[in-house]
Amino acid sequence: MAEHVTLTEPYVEPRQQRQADFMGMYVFLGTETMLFGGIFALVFAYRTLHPDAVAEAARHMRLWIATANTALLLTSSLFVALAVHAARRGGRRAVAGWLGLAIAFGAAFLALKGVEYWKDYTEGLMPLIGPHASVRDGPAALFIDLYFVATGLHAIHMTVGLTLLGTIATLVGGRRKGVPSQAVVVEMGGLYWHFVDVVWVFIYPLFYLARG
Amino acid sequence: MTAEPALQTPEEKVSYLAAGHSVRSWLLTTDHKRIAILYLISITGFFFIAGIAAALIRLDLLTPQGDLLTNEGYDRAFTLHGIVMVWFFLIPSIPNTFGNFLIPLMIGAKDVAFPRLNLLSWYIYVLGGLFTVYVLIVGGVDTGWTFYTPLSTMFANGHVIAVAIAVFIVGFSSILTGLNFIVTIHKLRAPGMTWGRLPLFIWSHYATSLILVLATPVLAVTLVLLASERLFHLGIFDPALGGDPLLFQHLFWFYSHPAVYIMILPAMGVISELVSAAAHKRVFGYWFIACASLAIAAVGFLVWGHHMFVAGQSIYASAIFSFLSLVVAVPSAIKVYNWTATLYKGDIRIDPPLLFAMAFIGLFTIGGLTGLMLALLAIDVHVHDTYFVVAHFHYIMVGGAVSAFFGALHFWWPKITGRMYSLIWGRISAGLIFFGFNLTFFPQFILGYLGMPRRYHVYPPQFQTLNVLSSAGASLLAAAYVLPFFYLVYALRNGAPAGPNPWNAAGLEWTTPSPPPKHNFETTPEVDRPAYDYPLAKRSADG
Amino acid sequence: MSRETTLLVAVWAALMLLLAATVAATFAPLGALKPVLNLGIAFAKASLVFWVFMHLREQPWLARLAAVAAVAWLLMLIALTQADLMTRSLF
Amino acid sequence: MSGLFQLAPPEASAHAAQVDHIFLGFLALTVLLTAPVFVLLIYYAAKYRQGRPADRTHAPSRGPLIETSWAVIPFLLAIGFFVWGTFLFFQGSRAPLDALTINVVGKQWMWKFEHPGGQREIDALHVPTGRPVRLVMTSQDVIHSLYLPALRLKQDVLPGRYTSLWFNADRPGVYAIRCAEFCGFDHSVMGGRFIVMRPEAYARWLAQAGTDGSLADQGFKLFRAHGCSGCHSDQSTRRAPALAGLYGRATPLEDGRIVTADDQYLRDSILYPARDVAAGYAPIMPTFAGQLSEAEVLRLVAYLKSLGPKEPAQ
Repeated sequence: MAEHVTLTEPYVEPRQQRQADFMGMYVFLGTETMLFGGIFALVFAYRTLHPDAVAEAARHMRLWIATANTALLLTSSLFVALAVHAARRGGRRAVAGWLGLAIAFGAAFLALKGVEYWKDYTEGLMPLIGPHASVRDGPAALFIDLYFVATGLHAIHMTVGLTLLGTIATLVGGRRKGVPSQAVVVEMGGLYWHFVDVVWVFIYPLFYLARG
Repeated sequence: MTAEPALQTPEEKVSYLAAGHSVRSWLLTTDHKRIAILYLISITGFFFIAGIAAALIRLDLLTPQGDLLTNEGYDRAFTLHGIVMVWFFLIPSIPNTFGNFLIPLMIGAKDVAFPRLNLLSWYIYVLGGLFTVYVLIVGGVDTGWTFYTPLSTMFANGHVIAVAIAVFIVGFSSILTGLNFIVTIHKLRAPGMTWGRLPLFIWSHYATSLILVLATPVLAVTLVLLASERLFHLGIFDPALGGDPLLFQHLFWFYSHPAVYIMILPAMGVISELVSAAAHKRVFGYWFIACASLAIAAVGFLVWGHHMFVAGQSIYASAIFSFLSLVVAVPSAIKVYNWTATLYKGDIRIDPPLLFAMAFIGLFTIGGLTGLMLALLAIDVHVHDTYFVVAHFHYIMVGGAVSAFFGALHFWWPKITGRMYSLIWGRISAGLIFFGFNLTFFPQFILGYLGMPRRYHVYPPQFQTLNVLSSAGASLLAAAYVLPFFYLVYALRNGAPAGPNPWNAAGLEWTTPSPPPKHNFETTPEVDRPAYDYPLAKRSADG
Repeated sequence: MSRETTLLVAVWAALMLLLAATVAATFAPLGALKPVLNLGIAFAKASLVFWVFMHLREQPWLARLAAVAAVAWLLMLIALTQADLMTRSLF
Repeated sequence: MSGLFQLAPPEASAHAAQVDHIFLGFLALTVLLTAPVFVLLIYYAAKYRQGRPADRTHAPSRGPLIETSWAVIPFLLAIGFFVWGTFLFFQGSRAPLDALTINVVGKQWMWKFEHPGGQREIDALHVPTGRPVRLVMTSQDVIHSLYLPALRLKQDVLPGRYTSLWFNADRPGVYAIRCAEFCGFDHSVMGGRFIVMRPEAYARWLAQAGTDGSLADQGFKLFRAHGCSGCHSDQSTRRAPALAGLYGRATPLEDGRIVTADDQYLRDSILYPARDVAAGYAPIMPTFAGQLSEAEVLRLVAYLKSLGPKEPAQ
C-alpha cells in the first residue's frame, strides 16, 4: 500500500512520511490528553476535598442519557474503524458510507447532549442563567461547573470531529482524495474521532458515575 | 564534516534569502529558515516592548515613594513585563528562531516534518501578539503574570480576559512548534545520523519539545477555567463555595515551572555547541549531557510545588517537592562541570560566542545554586516572594537564557546572513552585558534577604541605596542590549562575506554555504561519524 | 466478513460489555471500590480503542510510547496534587 | 543607616538565627562548588588559547567516573541541608500547646489582629517575649501573605481557610510587618509594626487597650444574637449537637468519616453546615455564609473553644 502514497516535501520515502503523519497525530492527541487532564485533576481534587457534595451533585446528572451517549459514541467509533479499513483497501464508496453512519451517530450524541443541557437548565443547575437549584449553594456547585466545562469542551471537540469526518467523506466520495493512495487522510480523521471517544469514556465515570 | 571551507561558485543554488524578494514570498513561505527569520524579527519587537516596561519599573524604583508611576501604573508595568517576556520572548526565543533554523540543517533534512504547520505556528504567535498589543493600548492588566485567583477572577480591574486569550493563543504556537520538532527529530534524520551522533543542541531541543507539548495544554485549560470563572461566574476555584484557590496554583505551576526549563534547556543546547566549537574539541561527556537534558525535562515536571511552600500547601507535600527540587539540580550540575572540562586541553578561540557562553555558565551557576537555597524549606519561608526570588530567576532567565540567545546570535549570524560582524564590538557587548547584568541583579539578592517583597511600588527608605545601584545597572544593561542591534545590522550590508565555516566548527550546518540554499543540501548528506569530530589531537601534533 | 472486520466488531462488542459492567458496578454496593472499578473499566475501554481502533498495534514502539506518554505525565499531576490535598490537615 | 552595609534584617527569635545559620552554611557550600568552575573557566581559556603553546595531547572526551562523582557528591552535600531545612520548617509548623492564640484577618489593604482578651488592633501587632504565640489567619478577599522578616517567617493568608504560624520572639523591639503576596492596588503599603514587648509591658498594653469583653464573650453575644442557642443548648429539644467540650475532640460524621473538631472544622460548620454533618443529626442547620464577617466567625470559634476542654490533639 505504501507504494501508492503521494510524497510531499520534505520526505524522501513513503514509509517515512506515513510514520511521521501518525507520530504527529499521536503527539497532538497527547496534548489533548493534557488539556482534558487539567480538568480531570480538579475533579479528583474536589472528590477528595468534598466527597459528599460531589456525590450529591453527581446524583443530579442524567446517568441514562450519558449511558446511551456512551453507547452511541463507541458504535460510531466502530464505523470509523470500518471506514479506515475500507480506505486502506480502496473502497471509496464504503468509506463515505461508513463515515456517514458515524456522523449520524455523532450527531445523535450531540442532540442527546442538547436535551440533557436543556434539562439541566430547567432544573436550575446552570450558572448565571435559568432558575437556581439549591444544590448550587455549596461545594456541589464546583463539581457541577466542572461538569459543564468538561462536557462543553468535549462537545466543541465533537463538533470539530464531525466537521472533519464530513469533509473527509465528501473529499473521498467525490474522488478529490483518492484511496488507498491518500488513505492517510481517513486514518488521521479516524484517530481524532477515536480520541474524542476516549475522552468521553473518562468523562462518563468521572462525572456521571461519581454518585458515591 | 570537513573543516575546510567549500568553494562558493556562481553555479551554487541561490540562498534562501535570495530565493524571492516579494512580501508574499516571506509571508507565505514554508521554508524553516525564513520562518526562523520571521520569528527573530517578531520576538525582537516584543523583547523591546517588555524591556521598556522593565526600564519604567527600574526608573520608578529609584525613589522609595515611586514618583514616576502611580500604584496602578506600576502594577500594570510589571505585569506586562512578565507576560510579554515569558510568553512572547523567552519561551519562543531560542527554539522558534535558532531551533527552527538549525534543527533541519543539523540533522541533514530539507525542512521540518510539517512545514505548513510551522508557518501556522508563526501566524498563531502573531495573533496572540496582536491581542497583547491590544491589551497594552487599552491600558493593561494588573494581576501579575501569575494570575493568582481570586485576585484575577473577582478583584482585578484590568483586561484579564483579553490577556488570558493572548496567552492561550500563543500556547498553541508553542505546541505546534514542539510537535514539529519531535516528529522532525524522530523521522527526518539523514542516513547515518543515529541518536548517538546528534548534536547536543538537538537533544536539548528534543527535551524542550517534550515539555512544550505536555505542559502547555495544562496552561491552556487553566486559562480557560480562569476566564470562565471571571466571565460566567462559574465556581471553579471560588473560596466562597468551598473551592480551593491553591488548585489554581497547582495547575498554573505544573506548566510554569517546566516552562522555566523550556527557556533554559535550549540555552544549554546552545552552550554545548558554543563551547565545543570555541575549544575545537569534542564536548566532554556527550552522553551525560544528552541524558541530563532528558532528565531535566522529566524531573522538571515533579517540582512545581516549591512555588507553594508558604501558600498553605501540606507541609508533607512541601517536603517531597523540596527533595525533588534538589534532585533536578543534579543534571544541571553535570552540564556546568562538563562544559568546564571541555575547555581543558582545547584549542580555544576567544571570540564573542565563547564570551557569551562563559557569561552564561557563570550566571547560570549562581542562579541555579540560589535556586537550591530556595528549595530548602526554612530558607524559602523567609525569602519567598522577595527580591531574592526576583534576582534568582533573572540570573537563570536573563543571565542564562538571554545570554545564550545572544551567544547563539553571534555564533550563527554568519550562517544566517552570510556576513561577518565586528568581533571587537561583539566582545565589548559581551563584557558590558555581563557587567551590567550583575550590577542590576546582584543587589537584589541582598534586598531580598533584607526582606523587601517583590511587586512593591513603594518601599521603606532603608532599601533605597541598593535599589539605586540596581537601577544604574539596568540602564547600563539596556544600552548593552541595544548595542548588538547596531553592529549586527551594519554587518548585513558592510560585513565581510563569512564563508561556509568561519569558526572552523564541526556540524552539518557548517558544510552548507552561508546563507544556506533553499533546500539546505544539494544531496542528502550521509553521516559516518559522531558529532564534534574535531581533529584536535592530530592538528596539535602537526603544529 | 474479513478477519480484520471480525476483529473490529469483536472490539466493539467488548466495549459494549464493559459499558454494561460499569453501569452495573455503579448500582452494586461496592463502597470505596466503586470508583476504582469504574476507572479501571474506563482504562480498559481506552486501551482497546488505542490498541485496535487507533492502530497502536501496527506502530513501532517509539510511536506507541509517544501516544501514551501524556498519560504518565497526567498521573504525576494528579498524584502530586493529591499528595497535597490528602495530607493537609495531618498536623 | 544605609541598607548597603546591612546584609540581614534583625533577628528577633532563635528561629531567625537558625535560618541565618543554614543560609550562611549553604552560601559556603555554594562558594565551594562554584569557585573551581569560575577559576578553571578563566584559567583554561587563557592557558589553551589558540596559538599558545600548551600540551594538548590526550585530551579526554569522557570520564564516567569523574562525571558521576561531580554529580553525586554535591547532591549528597545538598541532602544534608535538605534534612536541616526541613527539620527547621517542620519545627516551625507545629505550635506548642500552650501558645497564645491571636487571630488575624487580612483584607485589601490592612491587617486586623484580635487578642484573646478581645483587644483589637489594625496594622500593628503587640506580642510578649518568651512565650509562644500562634497566629490563626484568614482573608476576607484575596490571598495575602503575612511576612515578619525579623522572625524569618511568612505564611499566605487565604480566603475560605485558616492558616497558621507560630513563633517565640525573644528580643523586644519594633519590627516590620509586610504583605508578601501581590494583592492589588495598595499591596506595597499593606504592612505595619510588629512590636515585641517584655511580658509586663505587654500586660500593661493589654490593660490599656480598650475591649468590649474577651473574644469568647463577644462570640457568646453573637451566638445568642444569631439564634444559635435556640438549637445548640441543653434546654432545646435536642435537634442539634451540644457544643460543650467539642473543640479538639474527634467527631464522627454522618457519612462515617471522623474529623478533629479544629478551628477549620468549626468555621466550615458555621458557614457550610451541610458539608460535614455530625453523626446522628439531620442536615437542617441554615448556612451563615454571607451573614457573618470573618472576624465574627473567629469570635464565634473563640467562644466554642472556650467551651472545649483542651487544644486539639497534635
